[in-house]
Amino acid sequence: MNDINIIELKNITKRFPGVTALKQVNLEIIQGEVHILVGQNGAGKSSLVKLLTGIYHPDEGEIFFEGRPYEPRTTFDAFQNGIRVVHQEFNLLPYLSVAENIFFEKLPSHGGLVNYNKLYKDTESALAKVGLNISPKTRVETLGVAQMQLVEIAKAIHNESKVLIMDEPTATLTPKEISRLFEIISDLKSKGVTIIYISHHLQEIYEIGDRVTVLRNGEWVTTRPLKELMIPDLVKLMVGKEIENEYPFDDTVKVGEKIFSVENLRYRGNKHNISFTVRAGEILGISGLVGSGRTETMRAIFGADQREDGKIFLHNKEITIQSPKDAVKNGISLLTEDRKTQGVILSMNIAVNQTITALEKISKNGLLQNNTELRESEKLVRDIGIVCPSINQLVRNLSGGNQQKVVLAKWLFRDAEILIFDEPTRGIDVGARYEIYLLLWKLAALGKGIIVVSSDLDELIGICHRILVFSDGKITGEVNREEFDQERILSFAYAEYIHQNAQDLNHEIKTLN
Amino acid sequence: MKSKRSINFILQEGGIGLILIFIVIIFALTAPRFATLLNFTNIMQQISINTAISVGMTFVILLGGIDLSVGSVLALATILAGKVLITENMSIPAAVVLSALAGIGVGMLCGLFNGFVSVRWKIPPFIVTLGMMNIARGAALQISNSRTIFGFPTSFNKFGTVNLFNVLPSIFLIALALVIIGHFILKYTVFGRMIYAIGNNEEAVRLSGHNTAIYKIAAFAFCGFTVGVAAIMYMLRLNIASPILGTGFDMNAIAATVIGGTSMSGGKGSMVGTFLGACIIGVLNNGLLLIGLGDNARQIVTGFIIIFAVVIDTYRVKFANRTE
Amino acid sequence: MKSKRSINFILQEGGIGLILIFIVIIFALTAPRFATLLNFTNIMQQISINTAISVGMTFVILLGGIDLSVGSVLALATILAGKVLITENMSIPAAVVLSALAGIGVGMLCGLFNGFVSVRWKIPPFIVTLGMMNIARGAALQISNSRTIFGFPTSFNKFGTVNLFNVLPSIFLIALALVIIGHFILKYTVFGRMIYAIGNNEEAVRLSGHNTAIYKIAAFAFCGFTVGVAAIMYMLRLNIASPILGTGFDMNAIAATVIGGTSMSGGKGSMVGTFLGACIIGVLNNGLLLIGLGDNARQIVTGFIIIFAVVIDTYRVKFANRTE
Amino acid sequence: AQDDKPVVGVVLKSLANEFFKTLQEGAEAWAKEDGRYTLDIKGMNSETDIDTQLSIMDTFISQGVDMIILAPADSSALVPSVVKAQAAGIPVVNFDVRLDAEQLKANGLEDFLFVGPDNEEGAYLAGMALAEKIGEGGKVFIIEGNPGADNAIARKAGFDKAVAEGKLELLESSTAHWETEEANALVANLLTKYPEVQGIMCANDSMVLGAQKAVEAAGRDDIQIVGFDNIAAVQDLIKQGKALATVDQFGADMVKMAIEVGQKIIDGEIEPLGWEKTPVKLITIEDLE
Ligand SMILES: Nc1ncnc2c1ncn2[C@@H]1O[C@H](COP(=O)(O)OP(=O)(O)OP(=O)(O)O)[C@@H](O)[C@H]1O
Ligand SMILES: Nc1ncnc2c1ncn2[C@@H]1O[C@H](COP(=O)(O)OP(=O)(O)OP(=O)(O)O)[C@@H](O)[C@H]1O
Ligand SMILES: [Mg+2]
Ligand SMILES: [Mg+2]
Repeated sequence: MNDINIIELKNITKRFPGVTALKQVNLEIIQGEVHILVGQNGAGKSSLVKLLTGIYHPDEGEIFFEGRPYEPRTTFDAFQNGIRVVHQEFNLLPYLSVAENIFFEKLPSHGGLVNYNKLYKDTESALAKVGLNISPKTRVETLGVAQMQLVEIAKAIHNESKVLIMDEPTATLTPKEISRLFEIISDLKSKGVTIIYISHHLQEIYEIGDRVTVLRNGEWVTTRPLKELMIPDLVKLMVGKEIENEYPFDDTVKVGEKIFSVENLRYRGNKHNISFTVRAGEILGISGLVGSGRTETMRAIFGADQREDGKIFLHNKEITIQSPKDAVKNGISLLTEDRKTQGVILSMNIAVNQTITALEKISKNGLLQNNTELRESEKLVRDIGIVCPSINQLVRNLSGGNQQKVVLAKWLFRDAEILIFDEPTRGIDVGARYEIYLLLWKLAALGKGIIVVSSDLDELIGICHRILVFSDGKITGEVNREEFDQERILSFAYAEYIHQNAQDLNHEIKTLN
Repeated sequence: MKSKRSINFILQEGGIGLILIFIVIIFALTAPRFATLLNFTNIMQQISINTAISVGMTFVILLGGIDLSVGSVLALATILAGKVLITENMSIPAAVVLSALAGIGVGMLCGLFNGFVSVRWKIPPFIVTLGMMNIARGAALQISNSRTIFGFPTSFNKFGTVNLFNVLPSIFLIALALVIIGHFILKYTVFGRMIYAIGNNEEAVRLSGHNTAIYKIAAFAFCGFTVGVAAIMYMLRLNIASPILGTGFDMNAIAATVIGGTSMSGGKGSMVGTFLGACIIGVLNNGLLLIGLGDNARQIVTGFIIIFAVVIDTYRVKFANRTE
Repeated sequence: MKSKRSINFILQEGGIGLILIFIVIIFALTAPRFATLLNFTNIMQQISINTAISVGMTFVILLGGIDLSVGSVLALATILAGKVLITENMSIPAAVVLSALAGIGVGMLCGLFNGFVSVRWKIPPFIVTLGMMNIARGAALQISNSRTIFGFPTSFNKFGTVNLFNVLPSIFLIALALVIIGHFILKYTVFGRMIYAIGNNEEAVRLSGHNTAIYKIAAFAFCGFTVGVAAIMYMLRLNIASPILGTGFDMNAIAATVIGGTSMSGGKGSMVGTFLGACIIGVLNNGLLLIGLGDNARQIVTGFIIIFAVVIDTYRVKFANRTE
Repeated sequence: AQDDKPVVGVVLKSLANEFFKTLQEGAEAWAKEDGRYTLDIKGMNSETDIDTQLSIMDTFISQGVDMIILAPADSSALVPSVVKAQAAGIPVVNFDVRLDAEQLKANGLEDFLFVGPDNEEGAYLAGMALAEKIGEGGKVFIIEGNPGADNAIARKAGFDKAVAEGKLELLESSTAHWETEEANALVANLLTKYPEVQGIMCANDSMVLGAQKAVEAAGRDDIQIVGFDNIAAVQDLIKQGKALATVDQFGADMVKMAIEVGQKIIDGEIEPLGWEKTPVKLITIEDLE
């Protein structure tokens, strides 16, 4: 390898009110490598990306791009230099079509007129590349989170670029999409594109990474060839201490009687009925591919969307749930998958976000008790380990992972009996994830019923008593802890799609291995 | 499959059109002389100016903005155009052309001001255009010395009463041309798509390297342009220029746009919808008058129908979604 | 540290207040008789009604809504309250109490209607309140037969001219009470918290297990309540009830709210800001007249100052952020 | 039976305006008693709503009414409509606000008949009443109507004439757009600016209500106010001595006269030319006792 540095950061410092996001960071990115960036939530990874793309500007230090000083003032400057990015948070246009979203940086046009034929044709190929099988005319607001993520990726890769930065692109993807993404990455790499890749999924980075940089508290810790560092080493460097077991499984927790069950539930647009039960103290995992209907099912249970059919029982008594309010009143909570639009209130502070699920706890006769709120909120911040200058910080100014922790906190604040978590660890670092698993166990030990929907199969296998597998809107499998097995679960996940299309299956299986 | 699709299209895109047709049928059955060619000509004449303004308003609202100054700016534009038009010692064609340029020019300038100030200092368009509403009105009164201007060339005045095929009023054709231009821009040009994109998520558009300021200013200027054209239409129709006209034009244009399905928070809507919205308002005004309702009853009923039309529309959208 | 913090507070929260003070100083130096106690009493009297309406408007706008019906509803409320007040064979205290209840009650009912319809059928508040604007106006004209109602009990009329300590007009005190109540609700109650939260991200609030509909309807009803109170204030101040009053009240109230820093898209703003916004509008009207500007010049200058005040405000916010 | 009676289309300005409401009711009462005509009275929601007036004209023309009597919202803009109606064989009688002479001339209707009051004369009467009361050198305000509105312009001219003739000192002339609340604020502010003021001339009675309250709130009982329209609320003020005078234009009689003149035109008795003046009368406390 002739090591030319395509990007160099020299003594970069970036401060925000109350936080120094990056402190005197030095970093060199070698031309053509896949450079992995890891670090705890709030370590400064996204800030670094934003410095490179002209969204933030460094308070101190210099950046060099291809040997020349590089001071992007806007994202456009970055584009013009050939730097593209998939941000951690989506930046899509909900009411416009997928095609326009992918291409609106530069719509194919002639004399100011949009060339729709070309637009849709180009979009089809861009979508095919990321394996998203939808019409280019689909409006983005109708897509699921994972699909949106794929649209974002398609948007970033359809253009030629020298450097492609991906900030947690796989947080919501299932193995199918992830393996497709990795193919794309190696393809780009073979064309000489430099890639900066941020992820909290430490297993996956070994499939693609060349070198890794660890950030901690805004400081550079190390940059090494990935081969030299195994996961435990990485974790230690990131967290500052060792975590022996990534997935704590507590077999002292007794699984009790059935407390919650869903019978013949059918969400709008689905042909199948869904039934399952949850027992006290049980952590039930829900697995499946993107679009398999997990989120829809949970939303239907929670009353977030209307149900077509079905009954819900708590303690063997039927309960009526027409709205989230009914659900919450009956002791059911749902941590939604899309935190930005459904989870947090970005322009309000941490305290408000955390306490909104149980305002009665911080108010008397409709009057807010500020001291109580302060106390409760600070306690939650401590318990969950939210990195922030104070509880008055706006959620908008938190790092992605810390925003996710705020969402968790708000549901912990409400003592529900049945807690449904849809992608609870999305964007959360290993250290904090461990803390969250411990929290789940604490809840289980209290006899609550817990449902975890996750696209991270290792996570489900690591912490669940039982896993249900969804496939195309149907439960195709149920596996108990003793029988947990990756292949088996995946085959359930594909079950319904196999019937549908044998050809597709071949493709899927190929990409899977 | 295909027929289901086209039903869906009618339900989704043409929903407000169905409501319009429904209203027209009701009036045709109940209001004497409603369903006559002459009356339709009347209605077209009456909705022309609001339609023209609504075309520009749609651009601004699609961006998530609003323009409260359209009525005052229209008045100011008629005053300037009117002054030019009655200038002595000028050939009539020259006067007409210069007058149109003056009217449209001042409209665009006001629009540019609105756009520039709101973009440059990131001020809510509501405030800027509220300010402009006062500025333009004051200027119109000052320049005209509070007097109506009239005495335009006869040929000019005549043109305003011409009906193509004896049915389509000339100014309606101008309004229709604006609708078509507006529709075309929104649907088929990069500028149009940018309007939607900015209305959806300005930050995202900015981050992908576009200069959103230019597009926003252009949208306000376009709105000013349509107001300028509407000013000339007004002069053609009423043969006067007046500093006090145009109160309520802003609400009417916003109403047409919103009834037509454009979201006040931007990013969603269509020019066809806006046109249908303007038609609904015009047909209501006309039909309720013909039915013979008293003034107060007319006003009350208008209020209910405005609400009702949009309520119906939400049911339609729900139904349309279900049949997908 | 502490002093820097308080400077920051003044800059961020009190920014529009600084602009108000600045305007007041300018007028005090340039306008004869501006800086007299008598004149301040005048100004307070003049801003009272707008302030009262703006309190409710702030709630609605914080939710991302708008209420265009306030002017008409105010007229309707005065008519009903006025009719009750001049009922014969009733003791004056009873008539006054019933009249106030009638006025406030009809205001709240109209607000409830606005809220309910817009929430139940997910209709833009712009449309619903535009409808209500027509409905209430038509009803007011019908009920009053287009006549001004007068001849209220003398004691009632007197109360409207009472000034506490010879300085604070009674209706200003009522307005101030509404501001304080509004401020208190927004800052210290669950209801207020919900208003902000819904204005920022309604879906997230709904998914946190709240019935957002109730809060939204309540906010509109509260707005109707303040309009009802404003109707009584109007009757106290002018001793008449009239079906044609209140045009332009909507724009004035929205302007006060937005100048005061409340975001039209909801979620951001404060009652104190709204009050200061109303003060700025009132001081401008008064000061520009005292300076001796003519009608047209006054209108033009008002337009510029409205824009200018908000422009300055953006610079202030920038500066405040920088000093942090 | 009613069907063979001639239909008279009456186009009014805003029926929200008390003056027109009174006029409408008076006209209806007269028509019922008289029995010769069927009246079809239509108004608009706002005084400046030229559009609605135009469509009312269109409606009447297409209905083929026998006669139209018109109180135009704009003196120029309605002229083409009048031409259209005449061309359709419907005689039009212009009342209340006079159509613009030049515009009429341009449309071949020189010296077109007008039935109505002399707004300028009325305002002059009110202004002179004020001048007599406060005497030469008295200091006054004029509170104008909507700038650009025809009757506002005429009334202002009448007030100005009275100011000149009565040798008054005009401190300020400003508009309150016909509105009570605005007049109230305006007068309150003007009182601050010119505490020496002695009289206020308001272009309509709604503004008198606001002006009077401002005077009262300022604790002044030495200021005389005159208005225009003779609405009940102002009569009440005059009776209490809180306003000096107003002007009545006898709206109902105006309609009656317009219809009768129209009938004469139809019968070929007169040419539709000239100004058929309707009375304006100063109303003071003596008239109300
Ligand atoms: N606009 C901002 N205003 C204030 N603080 C900010 C802002 N942006 C980032 N921060 C802070 O800077 C720190 C670094 O944030 P950053 O988003 O870079 O973290 P990250 O490493 O990407 O974390 P995650 O893994 O959670 O995404 C955090 O403490 C965050 O709260
Ligand atoms: N790759 C794809 N191609 C075509 N359609 C898809 C694809 N992914 C998802 N969909 C469709 O989009 C709908 C919603 O997608 P979304 O990602 O929200 O699915 P979900 O069932 O909620 O997800 P998950 O199981 O990932 O939580 C699904 O009903 C599915 O039919
Ligand atoms: Mg991040
Ligand atoms: Mg999902």
